[in-house]
Amino acid sequence: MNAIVTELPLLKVANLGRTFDVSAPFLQRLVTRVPRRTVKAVDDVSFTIRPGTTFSLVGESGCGKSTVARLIAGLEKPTNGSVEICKPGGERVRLQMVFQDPVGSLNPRWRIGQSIAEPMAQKLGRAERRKRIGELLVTVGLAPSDADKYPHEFSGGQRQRISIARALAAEAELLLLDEPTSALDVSVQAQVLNLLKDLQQKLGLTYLFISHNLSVVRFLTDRIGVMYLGRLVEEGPGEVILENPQHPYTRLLLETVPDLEAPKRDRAPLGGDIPSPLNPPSGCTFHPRCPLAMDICKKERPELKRTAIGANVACHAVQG
Amino acid sequence: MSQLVLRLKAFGNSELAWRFRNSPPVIFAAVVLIVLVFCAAAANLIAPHNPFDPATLNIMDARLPPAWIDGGSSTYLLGTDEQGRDILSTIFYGMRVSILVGIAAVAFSMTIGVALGLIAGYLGGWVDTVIMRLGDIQLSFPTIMIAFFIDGVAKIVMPIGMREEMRFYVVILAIGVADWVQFARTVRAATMIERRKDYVAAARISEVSGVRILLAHILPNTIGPVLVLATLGLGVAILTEAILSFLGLGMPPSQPSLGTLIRAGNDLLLSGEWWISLFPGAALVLLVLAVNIVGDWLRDVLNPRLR
Amino acid sequence: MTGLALEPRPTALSGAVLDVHNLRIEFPLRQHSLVAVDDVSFSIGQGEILGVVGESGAGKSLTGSALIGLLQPPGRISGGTVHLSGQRIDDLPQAEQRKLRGRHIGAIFQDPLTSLDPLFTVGRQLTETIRAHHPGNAETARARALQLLREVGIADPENRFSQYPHQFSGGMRQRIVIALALAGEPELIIADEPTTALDVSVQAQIIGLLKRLAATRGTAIMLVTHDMGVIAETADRVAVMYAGRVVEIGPVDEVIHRPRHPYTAGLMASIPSLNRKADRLAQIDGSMPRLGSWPAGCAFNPRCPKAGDRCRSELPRLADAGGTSAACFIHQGGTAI
Amino acid sequence: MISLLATRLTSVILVMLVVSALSFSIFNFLGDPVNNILGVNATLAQRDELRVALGLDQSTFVQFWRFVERAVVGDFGVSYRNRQPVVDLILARLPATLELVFCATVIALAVGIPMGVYTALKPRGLVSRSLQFGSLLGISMPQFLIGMLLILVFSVELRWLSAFGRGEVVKLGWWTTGMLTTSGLKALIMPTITLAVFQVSMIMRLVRGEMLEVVRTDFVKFARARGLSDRAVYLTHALRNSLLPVITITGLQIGSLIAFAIVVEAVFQWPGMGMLILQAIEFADFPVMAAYLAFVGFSFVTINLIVDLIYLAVDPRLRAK
Amino acid sequence: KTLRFAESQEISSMDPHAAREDFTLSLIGNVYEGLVRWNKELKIEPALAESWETLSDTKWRFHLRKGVEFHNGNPFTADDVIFSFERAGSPGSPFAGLLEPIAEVVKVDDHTIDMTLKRKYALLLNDFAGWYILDKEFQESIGAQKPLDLSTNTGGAMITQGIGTGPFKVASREPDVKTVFVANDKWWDKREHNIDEIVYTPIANNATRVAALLSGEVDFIRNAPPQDVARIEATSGMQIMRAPHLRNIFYGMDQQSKTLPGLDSNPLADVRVRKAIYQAIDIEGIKRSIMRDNSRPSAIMMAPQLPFYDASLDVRFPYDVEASKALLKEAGYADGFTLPMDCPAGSFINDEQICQATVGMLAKVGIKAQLTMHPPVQFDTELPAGKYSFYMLGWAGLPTLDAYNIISATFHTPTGDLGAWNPKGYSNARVDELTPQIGTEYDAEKRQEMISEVMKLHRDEVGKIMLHQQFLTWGMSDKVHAIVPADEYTRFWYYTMD
Ligand SMILES: Nc1ncnc2c1ncn2[C@@H]1O[C@H](COP(=O)(O)OP(=O)(O)OP(=O)(O)O)[C@@H](O)[C@H]1O
Ligand SMILES: Nc1ncnc2c1ncn2[C@@H]1O[C@H](COP(=O)(O)OP(=O)(O)OP(=O)(O)O)[C@@H](O)[C@H]1O
Ligand SMILES: [Mg+2]
Ligand SMILES: [Mg+2]
Repeated sequence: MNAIVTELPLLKVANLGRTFDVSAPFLQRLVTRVPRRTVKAVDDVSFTIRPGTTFSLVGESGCGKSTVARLIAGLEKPTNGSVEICKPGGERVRLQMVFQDPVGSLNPRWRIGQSIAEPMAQKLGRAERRKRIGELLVTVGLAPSDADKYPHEFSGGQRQRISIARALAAEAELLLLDEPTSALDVSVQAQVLNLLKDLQQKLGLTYLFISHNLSVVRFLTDRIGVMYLGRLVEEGPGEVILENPQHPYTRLLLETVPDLEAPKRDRAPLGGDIPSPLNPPSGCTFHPRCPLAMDICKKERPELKRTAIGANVACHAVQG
Repeated sequence: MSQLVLRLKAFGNSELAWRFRNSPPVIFAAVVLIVLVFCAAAANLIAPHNPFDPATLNIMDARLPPAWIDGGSSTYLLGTDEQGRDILSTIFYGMRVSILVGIAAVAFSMTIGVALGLIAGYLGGWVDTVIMRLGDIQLSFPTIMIAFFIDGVAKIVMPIGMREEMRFYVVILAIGVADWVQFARTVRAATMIERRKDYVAAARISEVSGVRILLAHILPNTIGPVLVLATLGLGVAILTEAILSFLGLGMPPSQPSLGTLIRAGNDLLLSGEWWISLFPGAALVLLVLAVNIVGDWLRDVLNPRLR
Repeated sequence: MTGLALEPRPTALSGAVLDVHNLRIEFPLRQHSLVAVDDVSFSIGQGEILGVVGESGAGKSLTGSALIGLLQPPGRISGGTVHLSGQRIDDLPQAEQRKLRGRHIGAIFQDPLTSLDPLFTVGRQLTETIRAHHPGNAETARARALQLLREVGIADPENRFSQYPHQFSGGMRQRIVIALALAGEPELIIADEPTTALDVSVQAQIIGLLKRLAATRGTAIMLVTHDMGVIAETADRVAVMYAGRVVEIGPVDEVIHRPRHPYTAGLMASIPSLNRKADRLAQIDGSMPRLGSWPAGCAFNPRCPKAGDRCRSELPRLADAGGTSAACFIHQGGTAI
Repeated sequence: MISLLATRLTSVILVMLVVSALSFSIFNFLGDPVNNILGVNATLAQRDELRVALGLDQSTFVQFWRFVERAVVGDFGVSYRNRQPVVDLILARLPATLELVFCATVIALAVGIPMGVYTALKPRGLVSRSLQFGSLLGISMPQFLIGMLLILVFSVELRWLSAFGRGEVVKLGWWTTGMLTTSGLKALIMPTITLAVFQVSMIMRLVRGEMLEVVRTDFVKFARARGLSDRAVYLTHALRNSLLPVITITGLQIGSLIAFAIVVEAVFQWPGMGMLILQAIEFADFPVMAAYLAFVGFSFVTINLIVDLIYLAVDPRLRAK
Repeated sequence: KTLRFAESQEISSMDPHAAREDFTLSLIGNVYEGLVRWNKELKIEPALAESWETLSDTKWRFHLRKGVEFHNGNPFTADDVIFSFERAGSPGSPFAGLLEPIAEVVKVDDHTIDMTLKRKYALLLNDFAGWYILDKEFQESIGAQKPLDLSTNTGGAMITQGIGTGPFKVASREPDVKTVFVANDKWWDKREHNIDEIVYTPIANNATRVAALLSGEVDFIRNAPPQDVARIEATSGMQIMRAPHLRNIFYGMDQQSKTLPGLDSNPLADVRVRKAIYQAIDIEGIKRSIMRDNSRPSAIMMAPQLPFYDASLDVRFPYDVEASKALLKEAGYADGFTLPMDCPAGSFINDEQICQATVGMLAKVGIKAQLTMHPPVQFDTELPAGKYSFYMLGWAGLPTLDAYNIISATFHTPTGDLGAWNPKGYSNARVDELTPQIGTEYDAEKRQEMISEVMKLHRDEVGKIMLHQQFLTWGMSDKVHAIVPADEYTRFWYYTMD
């Protein structure tokens, strides 16, 4: 525990919130007198990442994982809270992002060399640049000659490697990995995951890793944050959360994961569907699906509280 | 150089080239199109006469029938019109005007439409609303109305002597202005899809400027359907010019387009001097048909949704 | 039902609902034609769930489409036989094949969002399917439709009957798709990645539903998926496909825990585990070759750690490998190296 | 529903205002109607007097404002050329154009849709290929040429059909119809064909393109997997989904047919809206032009509204609130 | 017998005082009558006035015809004439200018009126032929006491109806579609025609109109385009009736400005240049190729059909390219110059083609004409405003049918209403001096002298570059027996049909 206190975080997200306006156009609202409608995609999320470690965000589709990443990357402006990325000296940290979709993350009309070169420092000369591209391609397990090819000439896994090379080209220290392997075949997924792990060890990179696949998360992560409907419901060291989940949602999530090792086990399917983020339930947003729901859950929003085993949990039913 | 050869080779082996080789009607249309465009482009070299040089016309040679008909002269293969202009040469020159007007009008509407579409799609919000409403209003003016407007304004704004020379640009403007909306809509839709793609996000994270993102990233990825639209639009533009000519708004008689020729010939349909309208008419239909066949084929082949 | 007779037989295996023998699917191209699926054989018994796994592009979906006669032209079956309940179906004329669809073979596709016609109510789509297979009036069809909706676990079917697809959530839509596949009471259902588009929590519901179907109705199910976890939970037997061929087929426990084929082995090892934190994942280098550029010999040889000369020249056929059948020379007399 | 109507109403007013403002700003460029009204022998004093009386001496803005003021109470002035209230004039011409456009659209849909479906389902057949070539020819021929050729063949040579006009018309209130008399129907044939050639080609190509895409969608594949008959799959599911864009384009086309009809109406001396605006432009008949343009703007928005309503009826996804 | 008639224009109103435009006046001249009318030979003859006499130079007495009935049965009386005078002369009426010389009209008895003129005026009767008399009682009953006022949305009662005394009655009218006239059985004059019904249809498109004639849907079209004349004549059952038209086509020129646009001088101010242009034009070529022989090259702006025509003056300067070049050289324009040229598109027969041909001919002597075609409405606006330097125009002298109309509108130096169609154009003090005298001189011999002098001056100084006199080519079924008067009026009461 001490280590956390002494070592300054590289990334600090405090009370981050983002609402999207999804209401009808102004004119139509005026005539029909419908109020504005907003979606709280991310609500009051706080966490920190220490340099050289991996923090994972997990949760169902639409719970706001990508939005958190986009907020950190500066692709969206937060409505609340702040994102601080700085090194001890206050120097800015370079960050890059690797995306889920291997098809969409590279411009199909650009040679991949061009794509990789884009975030590089401008002052680099032509030859120097080429050399660097070659090195990067080798780093991610491709050949320097691949720089002249177009994205469609590569498989999904190779494209993800190219994305990673592009991220490295910017000399990024913080990589935001938004489901980088979920579009890949398992055999290729292993390649990418291994690469990520190697790079972290070699270059001391810091990762924010987003996934809905808990097995993948376990392989890579140091800490895990579990999100539900825009909020962080549980956060803590990876081992603790996976071995000893406290929040009922985390437990359900773990239970429903199909597992090779324990097949034919009786999975208790999660009751009900994911509620619409347009009008989330009151109080604890998980209460309609929660087996432990109490009266207070409908009224009061639970705060994230520290538990004895080292995780932070937002649940009325869990003792602090 | 060898790069180019390689590229050409690559193109020769590509799906596109293969499908082209296997569609005889398209090959035929493309050949016709190339021949027509060549005749038009090289009109001043290959046309036997220069119908635009009034000093060479002799009114005594007017209304001669085609060479193979009694009374025809071998100097004028397809006969002459009422001014004594050689029909064949006039067709070449007229085709040049038609093609130029068509290409320029399409280029004009394409430029405007693509620019507005990119801006509307990328920025969204009220900019998008304004541009698209503008498009709606534009659509409620039929092309012909717009032509009347622009023509009318131009006639007043231009100094008297300039009007006829500026006519070319006026016609282009009239046709071009009417057509930008479909380009804008197409590009806007494509832009809205592209701008959400991750490669754009990646570029933004790398702090690439908005203008560069639009021009270097998004534009090349939206241009495919635009080019197809442009090919098909070319046919429409050439026809529109012909229709404007029919209503007296097209190219002036001193720089006749195919449309102008047909309009002039239209009055002679009943009089027995069929060659004056028939040959330019056939040239027009052939030209537009060839453009459309090629454009159509391109659309089918390039449509990713159909593959 | 372990081991499969792999020698050509004149008649179909009695008792099997589906029997596929040496299936071959081709795409005639410019000069030559591409063989996308070759020499695929398997059978599914009543109430059995056969899992089909493999890398993207391995030919899983094509096999499924071929079985219900919905190969997208110019793709066509160019070899092998398919028997359904003992009757040969691959050479039937179009019209006959159409009669099989829905009535004898049902299908579920990957994306529940796009499998339903957005312009018609689910009730309309259900009744039209029911009436295509069973003569009867609108009333009985409606009653049957409501029953089907109940069966797949849609609450309040009377109201839901007249709603449109977009008014349902993804999981419910997939259940409606299953109800539609069941409408003709087929003996065989081909489920092509039925849960890939769904969240884990909803995935569990659909898997439960499929399992129940096989158990209670005796429907044979061919379950195509990427996800080994799903296979492990659902399937009785599993076929592993690689580059258009079945490389290993056998009972699910055997294949998962004691894979014979190096590809299967690599595949299993590269799946990260939820329960153990590994330092490194075993990985198969390279990627599956693209259609049309398959290497000579065993298609897996460039990636295979154990590949020998023979693997590069000769094509291994599926053969018994003790517990499962595998297409690998290592298990056919150890002549690989 | 109400909200849709309300939004549309505001855009109707906006569009009409913008359109008429634009039209007023260019009137001065067209020519001086006074010459036409008074003839060549009129004195200068007379001309000036008339100009003042018509308000033509005022600034564009004042003229526009006076137009709006009067238009609000339904007074669009008197045509300089026909010397008839503009509203009466438009009402008198409207039926001719609408009947023509109606017939052409019905034919375009009735012929174009089946042709489109056929060419999409059997893309490689000889019939399909000829139909596609024909459709290309249809959109490559200038309308006035088609019209003149028809007249040449069917009026001059064969003497079967009338070269001009609407034939006998029957009055039903303010509406006049040529569809109840033989000569009226005969008169409709050639203009309708001329107008429909392009429309048929366009609808056919549109339907074909959409069908080709729709038959590749998952739900069509699934519909086939469900064992539905080809008829149900293609004519119920695929076609209905293909028709959504066809509705939009047909709507837009009906709007611009009013414009395209200018050429057809001019060739066949069809007393409709196209002739009206053409004559108005030739005469510098400003009141007619202003009202006509406002009307065109109005009909475009109305047609868009109808298209939206049809969309609502056809596509349940849009009905969701 | 029914005569089906088509022409490109439409009757602008059934109100004979609402539009002063020849086509409308020509057609409704079959419904309404004036005090006098033109006969077959274009001579004035009595109509509603039986006879007249001049009480003094400025006082005229008209004896009105007795027993004439309007179509509604009302008797025609002096009150109707006075009513029509006040109506047509009211401010805002297009006819106010025509009746301007008249100071007052006084009723002597029911069938006699006296007119007092403001000044001596020689062409009163000519003008009266185009001033039609309306029934006072009827006009009051429909509230049409005034010609339609366009600035207010009132009146309009005469759009589809009208009551006159003429040989035909309005039976029905749908503007721009069809107008039907039926014969008036109670017409006062002896009925020469045998037409029971006239169906008029406007067909704007030339080709369609000819097609309608060829297909037998109409019996009669005015103005068959020259190119279709041969085809119509060759069609069995069809004929072309040809006659010279009063209209002469010419090029007018800016002779006043110091410079022309794009030049630092005004070559057109030099008579040698004007003559050079004149001689560069191959008028016979135009006649043959473009007019297809349906024209007569003319040298003076007066048709032979007009009174006081002087054939001895009608001699053109010859077409002579060399002479033209020599003249240009002499004037200092050996290398030619560029000349803005403006033509109406569709106002005159083959106007566009003639202008184009002219461009070619001028090019041969080094003059680069820059031709602009204009829609007539724009042309008629810009021309009088003096915006053009070299333009095509045609003038017939209608409806007065007298040289005075031609001279005052197109020869006189532009001053007020005089010379309105001669902007910046020809100017000669002698012509300006003679013009008013021609308007007031009652003595025929003196008029002849003055007119001839003006015509000669204008011809010799090349005030305009004369082209030709247009021909009327009326196409019709050979069942129709029409007369083709040079003023292009359709006087159906002379027509018969088989
Ligand atoms: N630009 C936007 N406009 C409106 N709503 C948005 C926008 N971006 C995200 N949302 C909404 O915010 C919520 C969270 O979205 P987000 O993409 O962050 O989810 P996610 O956890 O990444 O899901 P997935 O696993 O499917 O990627 C969703 O309900 C989404 O609809
Ligand atoms: N219409 C077609 N034309 C050409 N090749 C095709 C066509 N359809 C499929 N293929 C090829 O056939 C091969 C097998 O495709 P299939 O869809 O069966 O793969 P899959 O195993 O289902 O993969 P996934 O897991 O991605 O669904 C692929 O390489 C694919 O590219
Ligand atoms: Mg996401
Ligand atoms: Mg698949």
